[in-house]
Amino acid sequence: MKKFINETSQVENEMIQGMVKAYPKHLKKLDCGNVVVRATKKEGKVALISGGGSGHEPAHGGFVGTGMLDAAVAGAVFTSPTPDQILEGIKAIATDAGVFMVVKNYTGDVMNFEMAAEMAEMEGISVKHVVTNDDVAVKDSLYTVGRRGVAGTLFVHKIAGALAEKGGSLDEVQAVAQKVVDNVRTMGAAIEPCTVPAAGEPGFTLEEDEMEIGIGIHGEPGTHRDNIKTADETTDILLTQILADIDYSGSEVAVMVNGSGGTPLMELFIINNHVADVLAEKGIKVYRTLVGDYMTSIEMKGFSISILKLDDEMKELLDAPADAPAWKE
Amino acid sequence: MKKFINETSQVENEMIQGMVKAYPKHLKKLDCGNVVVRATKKEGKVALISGGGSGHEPAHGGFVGTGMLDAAVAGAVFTSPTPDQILEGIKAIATDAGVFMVVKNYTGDVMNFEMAAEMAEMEGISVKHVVTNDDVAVKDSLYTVGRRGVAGTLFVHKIAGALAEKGGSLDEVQAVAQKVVDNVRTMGAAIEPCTVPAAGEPGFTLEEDEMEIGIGIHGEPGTHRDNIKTADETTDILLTQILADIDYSGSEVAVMVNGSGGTPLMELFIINNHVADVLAEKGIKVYRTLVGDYMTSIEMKGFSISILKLDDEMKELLDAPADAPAWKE
Amino acid sequence: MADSKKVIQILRAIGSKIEEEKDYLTKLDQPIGDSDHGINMARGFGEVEKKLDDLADKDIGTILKTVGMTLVSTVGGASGPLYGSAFLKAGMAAAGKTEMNVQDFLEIMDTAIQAVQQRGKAVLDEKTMLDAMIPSLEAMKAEASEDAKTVLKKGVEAAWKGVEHTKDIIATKGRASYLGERSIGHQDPGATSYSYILEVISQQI
Amino acid sequence: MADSKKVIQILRAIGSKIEEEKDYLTKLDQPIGDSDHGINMARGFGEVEKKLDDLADKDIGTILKTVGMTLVSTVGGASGPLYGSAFLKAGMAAAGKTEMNVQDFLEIMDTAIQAVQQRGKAVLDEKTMLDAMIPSLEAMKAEASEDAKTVLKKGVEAAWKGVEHTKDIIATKGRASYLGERSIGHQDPGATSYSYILEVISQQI
Ligand SMILES: Nc1ncnc2c1ncn2[C@@H]1O[C@H](COP(=O)(O)OP(=O)(O)O)[C@@H](O)[C@H]1O
Ligand SMILES: Nc1ncnc2c1ncn2[C@@H]1O[C@H](COP(=O)(O)OP(=O)(O)O)[C@@H](O)[C@H]1O
Ligand SMILES: [Mg+2]
Ligand SMILES: [Mg+2]
Ligand SMILES: [Mg+2]
Ligand SMILES: [Mg+2]
Repeated sequence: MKKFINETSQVENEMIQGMVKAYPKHLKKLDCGNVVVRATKKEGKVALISGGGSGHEPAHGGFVGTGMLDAAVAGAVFTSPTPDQILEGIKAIATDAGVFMVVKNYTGDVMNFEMAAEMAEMEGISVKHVVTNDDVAVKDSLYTVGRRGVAGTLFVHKIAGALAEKGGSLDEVQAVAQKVVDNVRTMGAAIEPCTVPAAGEPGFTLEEDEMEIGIGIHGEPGTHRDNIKTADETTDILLTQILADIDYSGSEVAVMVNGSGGTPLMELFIINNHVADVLAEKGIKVYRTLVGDYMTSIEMKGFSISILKLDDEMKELLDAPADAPAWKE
Repeated sequence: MKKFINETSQVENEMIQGMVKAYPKHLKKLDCGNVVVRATKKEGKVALISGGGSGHEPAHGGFVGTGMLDAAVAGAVFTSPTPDQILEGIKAIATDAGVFMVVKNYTGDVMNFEMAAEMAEMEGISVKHVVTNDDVAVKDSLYTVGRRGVAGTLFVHKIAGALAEKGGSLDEVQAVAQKVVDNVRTMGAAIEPCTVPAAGEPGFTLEEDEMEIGIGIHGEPGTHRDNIKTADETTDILLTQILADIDYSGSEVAVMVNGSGGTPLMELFIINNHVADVLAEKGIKVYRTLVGDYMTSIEMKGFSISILKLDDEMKELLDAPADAPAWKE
Repeated sequence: MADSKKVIQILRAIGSKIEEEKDYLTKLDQPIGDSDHGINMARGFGEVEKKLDDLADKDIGTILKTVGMTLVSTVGGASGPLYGSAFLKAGMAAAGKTEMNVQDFLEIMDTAIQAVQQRGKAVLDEKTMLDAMIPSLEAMKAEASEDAKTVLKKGVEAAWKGVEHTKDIIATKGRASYLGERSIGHQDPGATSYSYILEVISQQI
Repeated sequence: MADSKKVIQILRAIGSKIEEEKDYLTKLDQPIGDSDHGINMARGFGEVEKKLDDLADKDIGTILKTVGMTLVSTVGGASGPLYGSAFLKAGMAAAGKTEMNVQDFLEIMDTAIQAVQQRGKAVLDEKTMLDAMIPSLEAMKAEASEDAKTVLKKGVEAAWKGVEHTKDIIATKGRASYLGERSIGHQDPGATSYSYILEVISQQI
């Protein structure tokens, strides 16, 4: 394992400290643990909290700021944060308008956030939440836990965050968050694995000519392994699945070409070149494009494509001012 | 070589196309080649142009926008652009106020930009330039070509770009650019190499327990190889060299912890945690910190630390509005 | 069967076992999960360890509740709320007790396993820890009139049989469910960690 | 020694040779550079190749100038302006000529190598292409009264000797200079590519 780290047990802690020290005007760390909140609390608005395991940087701490999140809770690498940690975050940001949780659909995340919400409710804080599940690599059926929440979650942070900042009520924030969840789909692929520092070994292995199609953001296996193909061919495989899941035809969309941490921007742009061409060909109008590392998997060499079908409300909120370390508008 | 690319000969072209398609409100590509200019030309101001080989994304195209560059010229991967290509860029952005070139100190870059400037002068365009040379891994002596220009170059783009946007004259822009060059120093390290697509093989190899100290942004060797150390120890080695080169004591500085493309943000934040601690201990006040991929080396796993000693003028210009894809203020 | 002191001794032994099997449990979590189950469990039981000295003179209920709270607040992931809820509810069932017999033990286990079912909304044959928990509990209940050693021996056997069975089935809960058919052939980490825990109890009493 | 047709034939042969040695030249650029010299040169001479058909009926000056312009605008890096300037200036020296003898050739080479010195501001022993160029030119001048074959044979020998010499010295110009002492032991790619070019000329005339 070759990494620029110190003690593996200190990775999450030092990472959060380094983030807060980089952006002292934006961020503050709670004393009680790896919870990042806005440097200046904004009263009177619905407060947004999200989080999950560490290893997805800049998610989630990088999206704390005006127009986006109020708090981000960072668990151990790839491990959901604990209820008491989430509760501390909720208590630090809670206002009379209530607290809204953006939770990615993983058994661990859902259970821990739910427990935290139960505890917060007992302390008189109203809490609502949305569960994101944009990953079309996984079947959504009544007999499974449904799709995974992946990079599309960022659109929920941005759009729900903007509505909260504008003074939307807890119900309104929940409604727009759910609308984003209903309209965003994502799929990814990877050619090199990532290594959880505490594990010391890659989470999976791929042959020199192999890639994993439909990879999860924790290195979870996807739909299948395939011979490594050209960027255009790989992009086609992902786009086909995404576009089959929602009818995007004739609509305006936001596109996110998200890097997994070890993928150079050069390759993300090459991918976006083809995404743009394919969507143009299909008559799907790209309203906004985001290219870069938003929801990573430590140093995994992979990427995902997210496509969000927009309406006027979502367009306005997507463009609304934001000032978080990793998203400025 | 595992990469998300198509034909290796199309890498630069598709990368630039993908970038321009991602940011159509910011960027436009010239028909004649891989030159990116602002989508809307701003008249009456000194026009800034920079560039170099491709493979440093988001540099340099990502820094074209209000308050920063007017044009970025992208050569083949790790290869300086050609004079005629640079000349096209100069002609596309030239105004009566003149054109200012930000050139990194490499024999190829210097010669190609100089030839382009000679050609532009023949067409009646006034051109001045600065050569950046912030890499303290390399000795600056009368008998060598001097230090390399690396990530500190971004501070020149930002600060000189802000002065140009405010209406500074060509001489004033040159003066402030030179002031940044005189006050910024950088040094980097790497634990995994990068592969130029057309070469198909890594530019260097490191053993499982080795790192290269003082690595260049094209994978050029640095001062020495060393056993891989903790992030804090590696950071100390780089900081010691940087802080020995300029007297920063008691001053305010801007810090950039720059990723080389394959380094996860997690590790960059861990590094920044220690940079912040060391500077605080030494009584050097951090005015601003930037953490992320600014000047990469394709997918190299490495990082650099840049420290810029600020004065009031540079502070104001660093904070001035900017709206480029990779730098918003 | 066991007093507070014994319970603490057992918890200490569980901690050692989990630490010992940390890498193996993490490895099991690789093909069908995210390679952290052993790390999560070891982090949690490591924290539990630190609290045991202060619990020496407490009743079994308080001990188990403290373990539950510690697991909830340090393990994270799916196993944190699951094992955490199990110990929390077990603690409630054992409230005030300073001794427990086989009957008490089986009731406490029943409550704990119900807590896992409630929190995780899973049933048998979904390739989770329940596939070791439920059969082991049933096996133990069937032998309830025997002595503690015999009861637990049956339970451990059934638990490991359940672990074996997880290899043959498709995961429909937890992270492994994303794999669908591809989850077949792999052993469930949570069922495995539970079986180690029961094994330690059986060895210690 | 050579007419326009011959010059074009030589340029074609240079293109093939560079393409053939592309990987080797790139490899030489790895330890002391950025692994692109062969790629740069092959890209440039590949473009030159495409223009040769249209140049068949032109004078040697025009041919060489076109080659120079093509190299300047396609090679990039350090070698682009250097080889580009060399051919551009060579073209000026050969302006109007449709035939050249050994004397002409040596004068043209002199001009070309001076152009490299002007553009790159380097001198002998800085571990650059000049370490093959300057000694080869001197060796050829010393034999100037001999026939073209003999002159070139001497030049090629001296060029390769110069290449060998680059292994022993520290680079003080170009990308390799960043290495200081660590550049010792490595052969200069630019000196090598020049020696191939001279070798092809010597074989073709
Ligand atoms: N809904 C559920 N009910 C019961 N057990 C579950 C459920 N979901 C997951 N598990 C158990 O949790 C284990 C995984 O735990 P762990 O790896 O620590 O958490 P995570 O999956 O969040 O990384 C699985 O092996 C399985 O036994
Ligand atoms: N100042 C200079 N004068 C003469 N030749 C030089 C100079 N700088 C570099 N060179 C030559 O250029 C060669 C490198 O060319 P190339 O790899 O194509 O360019 P770059 O170094 O920009 O990648 C070196 O091997 C050396 O022979
Ligand atoms: Mg986990
Ligand atoms: Mg080069
Ligand atoms: Mg797990
Ligand atoms: Mg080179």
